Amino acid sequence: MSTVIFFIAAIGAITGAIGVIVLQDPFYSVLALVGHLISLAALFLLLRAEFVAAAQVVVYAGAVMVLYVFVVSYVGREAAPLGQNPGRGATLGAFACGIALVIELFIAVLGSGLQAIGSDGAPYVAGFGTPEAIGKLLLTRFLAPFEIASYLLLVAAVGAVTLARRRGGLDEGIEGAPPTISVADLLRPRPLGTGTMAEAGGRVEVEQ
Amino acid sequence: MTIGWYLAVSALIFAIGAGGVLVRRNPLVVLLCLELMLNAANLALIGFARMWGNGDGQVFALIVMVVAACEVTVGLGLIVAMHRRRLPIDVDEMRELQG
Amino acid sequence: MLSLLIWLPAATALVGAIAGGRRTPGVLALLGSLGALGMAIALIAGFNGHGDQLTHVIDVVWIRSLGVHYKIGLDGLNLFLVALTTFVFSLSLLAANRRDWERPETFYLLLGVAQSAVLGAFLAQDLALFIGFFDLMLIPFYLLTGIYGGAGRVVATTKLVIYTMVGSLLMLAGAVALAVLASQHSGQPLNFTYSALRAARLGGPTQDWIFLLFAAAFLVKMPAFPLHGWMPDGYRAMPVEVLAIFSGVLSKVGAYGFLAIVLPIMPQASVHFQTLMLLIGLASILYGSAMAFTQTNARLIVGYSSVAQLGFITMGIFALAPQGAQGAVLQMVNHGIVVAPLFMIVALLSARAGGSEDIRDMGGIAMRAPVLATVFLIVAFAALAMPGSGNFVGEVLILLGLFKTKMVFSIVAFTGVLMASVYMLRVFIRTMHNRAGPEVASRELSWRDALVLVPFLGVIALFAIYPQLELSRAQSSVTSSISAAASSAAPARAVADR
Amino acid sequence: MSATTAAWLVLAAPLAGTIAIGALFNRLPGRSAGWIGTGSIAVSFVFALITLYKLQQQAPAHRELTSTLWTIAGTVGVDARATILVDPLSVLMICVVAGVSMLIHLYSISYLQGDRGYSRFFAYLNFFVFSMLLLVLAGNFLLLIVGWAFVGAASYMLISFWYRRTTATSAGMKAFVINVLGDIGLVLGTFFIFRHTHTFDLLASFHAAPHVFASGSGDVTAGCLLLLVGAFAKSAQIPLHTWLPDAMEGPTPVSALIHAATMVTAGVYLIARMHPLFQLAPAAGDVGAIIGALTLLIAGTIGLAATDLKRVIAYSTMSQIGYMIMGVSIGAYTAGLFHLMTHAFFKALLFMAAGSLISAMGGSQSLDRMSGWRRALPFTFAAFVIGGLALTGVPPFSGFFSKDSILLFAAGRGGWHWALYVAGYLGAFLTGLYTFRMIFRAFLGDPCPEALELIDHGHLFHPPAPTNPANGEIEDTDVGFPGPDHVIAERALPMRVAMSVLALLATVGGIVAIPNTTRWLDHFLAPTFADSTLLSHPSNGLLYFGLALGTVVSLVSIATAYFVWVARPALAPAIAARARPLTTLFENKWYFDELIDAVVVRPGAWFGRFAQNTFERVIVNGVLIGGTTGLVRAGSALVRGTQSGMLRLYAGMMLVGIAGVGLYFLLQS
Repeated sequence: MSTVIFFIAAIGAITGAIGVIVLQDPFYSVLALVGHLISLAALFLLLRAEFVAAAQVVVYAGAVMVLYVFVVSYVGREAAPLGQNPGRGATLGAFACGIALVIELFIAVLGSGLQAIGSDGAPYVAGFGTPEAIGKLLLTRFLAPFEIASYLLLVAAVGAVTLARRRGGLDEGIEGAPPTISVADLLRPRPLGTGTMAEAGGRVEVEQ
Repeated sequence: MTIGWYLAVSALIFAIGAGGVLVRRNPLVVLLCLELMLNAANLALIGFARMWGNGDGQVFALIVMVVAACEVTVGLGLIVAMHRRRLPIDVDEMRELQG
Repeated sequence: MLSLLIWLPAATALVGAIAGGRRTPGVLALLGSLGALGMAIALIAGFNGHGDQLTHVIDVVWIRSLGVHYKIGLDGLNLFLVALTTFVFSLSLLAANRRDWERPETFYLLLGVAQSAVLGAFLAQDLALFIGFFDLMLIPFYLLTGIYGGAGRVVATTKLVIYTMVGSLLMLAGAVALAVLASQHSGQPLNFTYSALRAARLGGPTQDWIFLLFAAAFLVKMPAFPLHGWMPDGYRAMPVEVLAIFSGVLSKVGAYGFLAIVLPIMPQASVHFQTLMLLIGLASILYGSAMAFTQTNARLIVGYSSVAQLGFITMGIFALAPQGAQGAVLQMVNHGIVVAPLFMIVALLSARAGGSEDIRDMGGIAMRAPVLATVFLIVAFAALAMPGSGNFVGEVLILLGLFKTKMVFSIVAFTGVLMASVYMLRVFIRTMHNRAGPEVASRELSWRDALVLVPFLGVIALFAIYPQLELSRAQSSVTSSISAAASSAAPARAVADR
Repeated sequence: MSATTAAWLVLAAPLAGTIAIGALFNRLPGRSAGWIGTGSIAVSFVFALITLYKLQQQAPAHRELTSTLWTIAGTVGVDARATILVDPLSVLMICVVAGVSMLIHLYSISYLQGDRGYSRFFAYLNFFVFSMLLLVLAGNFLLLIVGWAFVGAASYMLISFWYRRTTATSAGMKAFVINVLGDIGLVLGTFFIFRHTHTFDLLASFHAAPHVFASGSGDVTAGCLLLLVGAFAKSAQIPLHTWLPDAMEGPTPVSALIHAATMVTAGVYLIARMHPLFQLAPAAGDVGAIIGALTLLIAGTIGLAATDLKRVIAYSTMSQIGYMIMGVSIGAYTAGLFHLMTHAFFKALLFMAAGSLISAMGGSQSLDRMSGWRRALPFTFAAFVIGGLALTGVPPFSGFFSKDSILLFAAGRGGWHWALYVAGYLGAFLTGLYTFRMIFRAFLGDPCPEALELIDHGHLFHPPAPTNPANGEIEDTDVGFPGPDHVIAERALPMRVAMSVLALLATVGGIVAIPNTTRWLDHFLAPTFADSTLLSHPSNGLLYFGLALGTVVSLVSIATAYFVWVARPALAPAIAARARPLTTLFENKWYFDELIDAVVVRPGAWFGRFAQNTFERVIVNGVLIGGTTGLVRAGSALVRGTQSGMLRLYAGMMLVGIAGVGLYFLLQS
């Protein structure tokens, strides 16, 4: 049974991956990726990673992909034709690269001499991969990475807001003054309407 | 199924993702390809976790997902910013940094 | 104490950069430099010149696997060079504060970092650390030349980068080879400190090629003939405050490197290449002087005169006699306190000659500027090593040392003294005296200019009257630093005499 | 107060004067700078006299006092200390220097009035006196060299005092460079001596010298010859004399003080001071004597042909210093210094009188334009005649005794020194000839227009526009050129006082050493030169023969001059025409300038041009820079090709790189 599921899921994942790179319309690429992710989640389940599989479906295939869909529709599909012409040489080169990579990885995996690769893995212990087990690990052994990852998320969110804000940019600066970037800029209060965090968060009212 | 199969699938997906990064010119799709590669890595991580019966690999996978999410937000933010500035959404057109 | 001394300028400059504003960065950088100067003066006052031991040593293992130590220490050799550095930097910063710079935070931050790096290079007692500081100090100057330079700054920066980088890389290679071979030779673990490298005596041929690598780096830095190709463009392009520092302080790092690193660690090679180095020194003197009296750009005249002066210093070091080395150290300090005000005066002159630095466009500037003329005259006399100036004592010691070991070189080198009087007086007369040039609008030194120049005059006078201040403190360190080379030179000479 | 303390104060007074005048240069009203300058020298002179008095209180054997204030450079075997040496020689010198300087300062108070650089002039002049005193008091080679160079610098600054005259600045530069050459000779000579004595202290060197040097050994001879180079450069001896005539570009008091009375005689002092060394190097002494004799003859001949009033006196100075150098080189130390002293009096007097005459001429210095000034400037005429008689050596003027004592000593040495004796009297004849040629041409005959203006209208001639007498360029009277009141002549009281005192001294100065009568100078200097081994014992007969010969030669020369330039005015051009080659040679100053130009200046300039145009361009910029930059450029082009900005290419390269690294590890395992 598990073999059948494995093959179905594996074929789904690979097909989805190929779909991502082959389909011309980015919207369909995103959809292909969603399919790929769900297949992958099935593989995770087979590997007894329940929590990761759930997270994969909920966070990845759900939230992140929604973001993609938003952006694709925001940016519009006029960008799509641009991506159509990768060039023959590039395609061939990429293909060769991919093949070479696969061969190398296969050699690495198969030639690694790890006996366990040929097995089904360690004997199953009850509770492996459950949210409880993962949660314990995250809050004990991997507390620091966990916290750092959360900060990373925060920084990324702030960064994304700064990048995508409506007004001003790095190279426009204050009118008349030469463009300057220095450490000091971060600490200096800036005039209104130049796209500060405070504005973005709505804490400061900008008079239009 | 033995772990080797999972690793083989992981390798295939990784290679496909890598090829996609090389082939596609739309930054959105390039980002998707990066996701593919990250997921391939995740699969391998979880496969190894299963192999040793150790939860560490799964935690790693989770953290990779977090990193991927960060990357996506920043990447998409960049694309939106480019779009705002009416810049072409094409990685080959963005080459001001050439030497 | 020494760590504070090293890092204070960079730290205050950083604070200034963060604080921002048009004036604050400059003032803070100046304060940091003055603080360092105060500490240097305190160190001089408290320095006990007896014995050649390092004082105020800080020795922390930095990179254990590579044997790199964060080892800094003060001895008679670097004591006054540190003081010179802080002094010239302080006054150049003072001078820089009179002008408005674009992006002042960047400017002063770079200068602060540069000062810390130079101080570090002088105080380092570990070869890897020295090289780190040596390269670190070049970066701010590339940027300062590239960003704040005048016409032709791109070419100048390129040449500067290429020359100094090639030199640095050669030195790095030499240093690694030196440490590795030394550790193999002695069986000790890898160790980059001077003391460890000194203790491991390498074989002659090994020393020879490592010596050449080091010599290349230091000669480029000085600059010495024929490796001075970057100098004319670089000197023309740098802002004058930066140039004063570059010529006054950075060129000394090369000479200091010979004295502190090359001679003690590679004594046999130093003896082996003594004649070559003396020839380079002599060629620098003659060539620099000849160029100086054919140039018409006032800056370049001063620049080429530095080439000649550093030729003297090189010759003093490679006289391999205690007098020569003492003279060389004294001359390093003297040259620094003379050449920096010279460049500043050239800037003042050019401001009075419609912005031109060509001496053909000047003339008669003394008319309404008697004080400026007097200041220039005094500095020029000091620069040409007029007896009664500290430079003269330095030159006499150099030539005396040389006279004892290599008499012919000494006698030929005296022509450099004569030529110095020709080109210095030439530039003085053509700018200050004679009929006024068409664009010349003579006006007196302003108080703010005087504030910068007067301390220089004071120190020139101090060293003119009492060079012993430096000589007595440097004596034991200098003698011990050249003793290895001198003693291996002596038997060779004895054989030759027979 | 001990003698040494007084000597330090001798030094301190002019230095304080310099600093005071220099610091307050633009706040000093009227002529106060001049009075401060003169006052400080007067204080110095008083202390010099105190030093003299205190020294005389010591027993003759203990009249060599030293005093050290601090160590200038005392390290690794070098002992340069700020030491002064007070002995009869230096005390004689400080008295002469301070005394003559005081009078010339006094003269300058009026002479320079109205000049826009008035304070600067006195600051320089005081600095010069300080330097000169330092030079003569120095008890250490290094300090001696410092004083030696300082007087050179002061001389430069004062020659170029009117610094907008290009003639003045180039003359200053020439003087300075030749003086630096002399400094180098001095330093190198010192090195040769230091090499064996291992000390820079003068007395210690002298004491050590006989033990470490064999008489006539190579090093001591080389050292002394190099010291002679220094002395020749400073004292304008052939072939390093060309700067002195040009130095007449300076204001006349400067010529009087520096280029006649004091600085140029430093070479004489040097040889006298170094006599313990020179006695070990007889060859060096011979060279000095020969050069001195040559100079006195050659300078005399040029003086005959020169037409510039100040230059005639300058050549005369060279010639007279030739006597002194000759004297001290053969061991006639007392006589040489005696002549130095009397020469200081009468030559300073001559220059002052010349200054008075030149300003009455409205700045012109050409003898061709002067005539008939006797009635217009009687005081100047008197001063000129007294100076001229003393210079020519007419008894009983001071020059008579001093010159004859040198020649007498030469005769006493015998041997080839007789040649020096003959040259000396030949030179004395030339001296009378050119001196009175100058006096007769300027003061006798029909008054020139400038003189007529003074006689008829009672006021001095003012030129319509100030010009440079050397090349006729139009000038203004602002700073850097002579001031508007520069036309002063002999009217001012300070000038008259200074000239009168000097005239008196020039007349009676010989009294300190009249042969067989007064031996004050001999006794006074005896402690210094007691160890001299170069002795001369001329007979009394020789002495009286010499005195008679000197009298005859001087009187005959004056008579000849009168005959040629006054009684038969047509004779001079005729002689000049008959001896054309000789005249040309004299008028062109024996082509020394051209020789130096061809041997030193041109090759130097050529080398400079070669370095700049050819070497720097081809080797340094072409090969060294071109080569390295070419390499770097090619390398960077190679690397830059990969930096296409193509994101996908970068990604591909990264992949290939990672795969390569992976492959490496695979192959390793």
